[in-house]
Amino acid sequence: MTSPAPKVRLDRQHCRELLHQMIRIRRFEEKCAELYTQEKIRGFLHLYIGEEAVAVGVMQALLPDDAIVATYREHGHALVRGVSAGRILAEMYGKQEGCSRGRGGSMHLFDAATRFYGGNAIVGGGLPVATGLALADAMLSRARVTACFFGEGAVAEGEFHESMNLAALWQLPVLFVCENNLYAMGTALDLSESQTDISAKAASYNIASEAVDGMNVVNVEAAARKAASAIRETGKPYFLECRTYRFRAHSMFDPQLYRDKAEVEEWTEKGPIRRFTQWALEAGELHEADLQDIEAIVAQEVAEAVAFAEAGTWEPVADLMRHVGAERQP
Amino acid sequence: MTSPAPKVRLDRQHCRELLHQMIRIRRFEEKCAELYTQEKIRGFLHLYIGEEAVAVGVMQALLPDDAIVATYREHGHALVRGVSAGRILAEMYGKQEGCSRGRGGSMHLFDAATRFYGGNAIVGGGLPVATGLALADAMLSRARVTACFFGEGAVAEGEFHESMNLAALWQLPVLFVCENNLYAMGTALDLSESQTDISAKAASYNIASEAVDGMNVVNVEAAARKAASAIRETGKPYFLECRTYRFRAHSMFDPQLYRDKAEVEEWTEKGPIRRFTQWALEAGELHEADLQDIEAIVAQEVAEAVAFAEAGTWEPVADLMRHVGAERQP
Amino acid sequence: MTLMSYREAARGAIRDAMQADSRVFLMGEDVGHYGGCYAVSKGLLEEFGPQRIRDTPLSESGFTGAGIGAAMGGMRPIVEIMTCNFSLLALDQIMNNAATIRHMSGGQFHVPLVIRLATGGGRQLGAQHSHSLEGWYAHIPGIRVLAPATVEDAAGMIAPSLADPDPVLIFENALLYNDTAEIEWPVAADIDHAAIRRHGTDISLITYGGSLGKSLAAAEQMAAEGISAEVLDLRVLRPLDDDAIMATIAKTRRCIIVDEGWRSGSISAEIMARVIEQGFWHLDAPLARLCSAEVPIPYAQHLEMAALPSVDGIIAAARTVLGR
Amino acid sequence: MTLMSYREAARGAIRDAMQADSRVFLMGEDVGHYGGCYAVSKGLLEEFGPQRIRDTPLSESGFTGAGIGAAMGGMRPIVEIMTCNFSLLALDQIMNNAATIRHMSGGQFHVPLVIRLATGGGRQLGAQHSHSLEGWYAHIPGIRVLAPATVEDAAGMIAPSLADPDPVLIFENALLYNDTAEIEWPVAADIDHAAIRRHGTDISLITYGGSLGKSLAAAEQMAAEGISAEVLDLRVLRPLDDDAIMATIAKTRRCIIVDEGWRSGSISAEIMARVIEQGFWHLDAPLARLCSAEVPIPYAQHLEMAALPSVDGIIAAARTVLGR
Ligand SMILES: Cc1ncc(C[n+]2csc(CCOP(=O)(O)OP(=O)(O)O)c2C)c(N)n1
Ligand SMILES: Cc1ncc(C[n+]2csc(CCOP(=O)(O)OP(=O)(O)O)c2C)c(N)n1
Ligand SMILES: [Mg+2]
Ligand SMILES: [Mg+2]
Repeated sequence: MTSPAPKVRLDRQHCRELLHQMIRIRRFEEKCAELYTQEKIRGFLHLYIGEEAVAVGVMQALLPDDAIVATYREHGHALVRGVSAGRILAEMYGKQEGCSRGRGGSMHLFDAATRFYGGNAIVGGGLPVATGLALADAMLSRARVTACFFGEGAVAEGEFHESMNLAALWQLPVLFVCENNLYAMGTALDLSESQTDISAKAASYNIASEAVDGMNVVNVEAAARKAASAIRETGKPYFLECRTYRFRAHSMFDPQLYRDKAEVEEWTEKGPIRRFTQWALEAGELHEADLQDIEAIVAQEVAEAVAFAEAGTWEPVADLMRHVGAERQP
Repeated sequence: MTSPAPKVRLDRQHCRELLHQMIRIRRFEEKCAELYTQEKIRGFLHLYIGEEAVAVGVMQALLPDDAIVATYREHGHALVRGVSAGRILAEMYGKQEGCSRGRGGSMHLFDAATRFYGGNAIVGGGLPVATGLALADAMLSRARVTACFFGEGAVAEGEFHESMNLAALWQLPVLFVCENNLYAMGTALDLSESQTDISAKAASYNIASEAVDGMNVVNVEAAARKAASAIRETGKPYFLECRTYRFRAHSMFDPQLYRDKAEVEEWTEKGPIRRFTQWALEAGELHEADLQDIEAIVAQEVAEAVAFAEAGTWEPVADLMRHVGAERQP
Repeated sequence: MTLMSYREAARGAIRDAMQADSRVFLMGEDVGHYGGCYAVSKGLLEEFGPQRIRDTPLSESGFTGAGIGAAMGGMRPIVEIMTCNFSLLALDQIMNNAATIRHMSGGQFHVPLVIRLATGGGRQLGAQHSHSLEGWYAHIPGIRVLAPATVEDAAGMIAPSLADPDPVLIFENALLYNDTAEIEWPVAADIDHAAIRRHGTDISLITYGGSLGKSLAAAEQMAAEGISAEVLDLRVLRPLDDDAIMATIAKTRRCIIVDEGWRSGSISAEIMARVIEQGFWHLDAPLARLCSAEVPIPYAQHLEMAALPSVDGIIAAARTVLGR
Repeated sequence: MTLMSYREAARGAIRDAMQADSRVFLMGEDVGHYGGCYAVSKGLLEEFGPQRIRDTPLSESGFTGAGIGAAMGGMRPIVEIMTCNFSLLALDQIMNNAATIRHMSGGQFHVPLVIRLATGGGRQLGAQHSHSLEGWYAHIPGIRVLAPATVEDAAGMIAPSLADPDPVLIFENALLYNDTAEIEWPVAADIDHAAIRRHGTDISLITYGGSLGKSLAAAEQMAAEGISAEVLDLRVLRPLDDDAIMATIAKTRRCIIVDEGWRSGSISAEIMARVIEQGFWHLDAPLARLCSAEVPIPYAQHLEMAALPSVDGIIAAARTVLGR
């Protein structure tokens, strides 16, 4: 396996790929929101809309053998990583064709084939696990990266602190990706951190760190490539703060009392899809036809995902007690 | 109540007081060690010998209304704060005349009269509590300081991180005193922290911080006075790292496999009592007679403490269930 | 009488307490600007300001410990841990400090702290967000554990909890927040006793929190079949109201415990043990319990429903106990 | 046969496992340079080096979670949490990750992690250092809970725990570390079944861990009075070996459960509940249990002794049950 190059090669094909991936997430999640109101999807649903550039950019730097640990806001990560839209949606339907057999739901997407270790709904809870996955790699001398995504809200948790220290102390190959969207539910960053420069906090553990415009997919990709190749080379952790924004409510229950419409609009202007599209068109890397193409492909993918989820089946109730422990040979 | 001056006034009386307090701790604990081998004291016994300058120095900056939160290595703090040696020793005997009625033991000295909030044996467990005591002061507009003592080992705990952030974010009047004695049980600082400059870590929370020679009682006092008056003035937290060393084993069970005798001897040379005595004698602030005087007074105090503890009584077994909850009026 | 929801009842009681005593304040994640994860504290920030309706960072151990310290420092904090699922992060502070400081200090210090936590499953939130831990917490000496199951108790338990000199944990089942009832304001509730919510003679359904509604519904359906079920709402999980438990059993001589906790080591086991210890082992029928299946709660609706106690399950269990 | 201590037995089994499988490693506070808080791992750092005998910072949640990740990443970690008192800090990782990931992932991932923790009171360590939480942990689906009470089990349970594809918690009562016995090496023990440690006919003492010795001593003393007590060592607290429990009760028809956990919500309540559920409610005498008093464990020796189950207490309880 050859490592991804440490630099971005922004040719036409790659531009199209980046845009395609971002639009996949966007359209997929718009459909999810719709399905939620139809009660096809239940529980908590956290949309990633507005933050697509982060997952798309970072994933470019990862290889199949790398691992991913994400949060409850992980549809985008799973999609870009290669978990099929159909299996993700079937999961949200609670069907056994879902990527977690319907046991996990939106917040707990898992996929062994792509080393996608969830979907963790305890804020901060994924960080120690990611650290441990990297510890296994270090002990087995495998030059792999474990990418760990989390929100800026997680930074206040003790588990953040303990994980950062362990990863730095033991020099473990973790790519910590902080998706700083300025809010943890309704709590603004300056109400949760005495030091609001998150990447500066990372540096205090002696971890190489960088803050990047998380609304710019190329910037994210460039930073992630640099980070991942540093990790592969040194075995040490790296911290990437991606400054981004969620356009939608925290979950489907959130009346968004804590922020102005104007603020949301301002950020929407800077939207990662809008901005990249504009740039790519202007630069002549992409044409209107590409956009139409992408939208058509994505629309079909989403439609197929819905069909797949609809056609999915319910695991028999008799199986309730499965997957609590290993099935024992009689 | 007038605040202690922000500067040390090193006159003869004060020099004698500092030395007296350090020797009190030293002789008291030497007696404790002896009583432990006699099985008068049981459980875990953590001696502070070698670190006396920290408690003695810091306490000079505190007023009666201030609060203290300490660890399982807190005999010295309790003594200097004004809990009587007799009540402390009776506590270690398990007698009801003890400062926690025999319920707490060496690791859980408490004293309401001097606002001594324990004696916490969970590493890091006292930090959130101290933060909360300070929160009460802030909300009730009381210009008090809560001094929170903990070892450098606690710095790795999530509770450290959460408390530092809360105290800084909410601007709470906590004096965090890190007793950096280089080891957490047998784990050397560089095996526990990726960033071994502890006071630099504190700064990453935007807390004013300072490292001080913890073997020099005057330096500690000076730093503590500065810190405490800054806290009283601004209401904000302050972090003091006191670099010190424990001369004895971690507890009475520790074979000290993790460090050389030579290292211990080197530090013993720099002992806080030895050094301060030498200086005070040379500077003419104290004379040999003072030393003899102090030793005699302390010897008597320790002897009286032993007598008090020996004469103490056992709480009736019938009272076992007391102090689980408030006693209800019938 | 006022018609209000469980949510409004809790809010009203918190507001009253804050108006009555300036030492009372509420702190927790998103209690302020967001309006409360379950909207319990909606509007209180505007009314009381950010000092007393205090949004916290995501630091469960830190702010719970800060609540303990503030309580010892003279305040009367209400700490909201958004859900009991996250309270595991604060358990060291709860068990090793809140529950022990009075004892370790020989009675010199005490911790008048109220912790409110949402609890329970049934909303398709998956394994990490569907714990029912109230019965489990009831194992810990030094704390009081409450499970308000009615609109009245959602309000009425707040003031006595704040008056308690020791830590009180109030587990609010999240499915109840939308329940409504006509209640008299202000509400006076005690935090010592269980309450009979339906009188009956053939069998006792002993339950609490989120399972009370199911038990009442089951009792209603059974009535149609001529079975008279008594429903006892425990209300207080620690200390348990043994007298009330024994009284209903003495009356009906048959009993099912309905409990949303996992079966093994559940509070229903404790109740069964006490019934035996207190001499009721010559009942007319064995004690039975209906708990959650011993599985991390699955997301899929049909599986989740199968994992939790249900009205049908209660009726079936009752029939078995009654030999019908 | 080799004479060895419980401590040496645990060490020997860890050493064997590390020699047999390069994926096995030990991590925890002071397992290396200090030689292990209870000297279990003494000498192993020299033998296996700091990669595999890994001293951790004081970060219980962090390194327990790292153990979970490492296990999923292909290693076979043994995480030592110095004592169960500190495990509260790691409970989120244990309950929300270790115990649930297999389920949440629909069986795709599993966590072959072993956690060892010292447990128990009786050493005058006070309220924060004397918890007995093994019975309490046994409430959690998705984990296995072991309580080795003998030198043989201290050794023998390690290998099968490492072979278990799911998380196993091994609670070692700290008072047992100095116990010695002649044992056959290597030891083969299972982690599924309870074991009768003494055969008897009049009454069953059901117990585990630190209370086994007390129960055996009580049985010995009762034998002098002509009472024949059977002693069942549960060994495995989750899942409980119901067959063994029911078998001994079927035989003696009288039973006391001896359990160092706090009484309310203890595993002894669970055992009583199961006995009733499984049809033994027409015993010749009521089931009884002897647990710790519901108090944070006090420091003073006489109070601590009074709080914990004692040999005399067991005998007195047995006499009551036997009506003598
Ligand atoms: C330990 C814990 N506490 C509280 C919650 C409830 N909660 C879920 S998401 C969230 C906000 C997290 O914010 P952030 O980490 O910034 O991620 P974002 O949602 O913005 O992506 C909160 C408080 C939780 N899931 N886990
Ligand atoms: C949470 C927790 N983990 C582990 C322990 C066991 N333990 C007691 S003291 C100690 C070392 C603490 O070192 P440090 O904080 O540097 O304080 P020092 O003993 O050096 O004063 C450890 C590991 C504990 N008491 N609490
Ligand atoms: Mg956020
Ligand atoms: Mg230290």
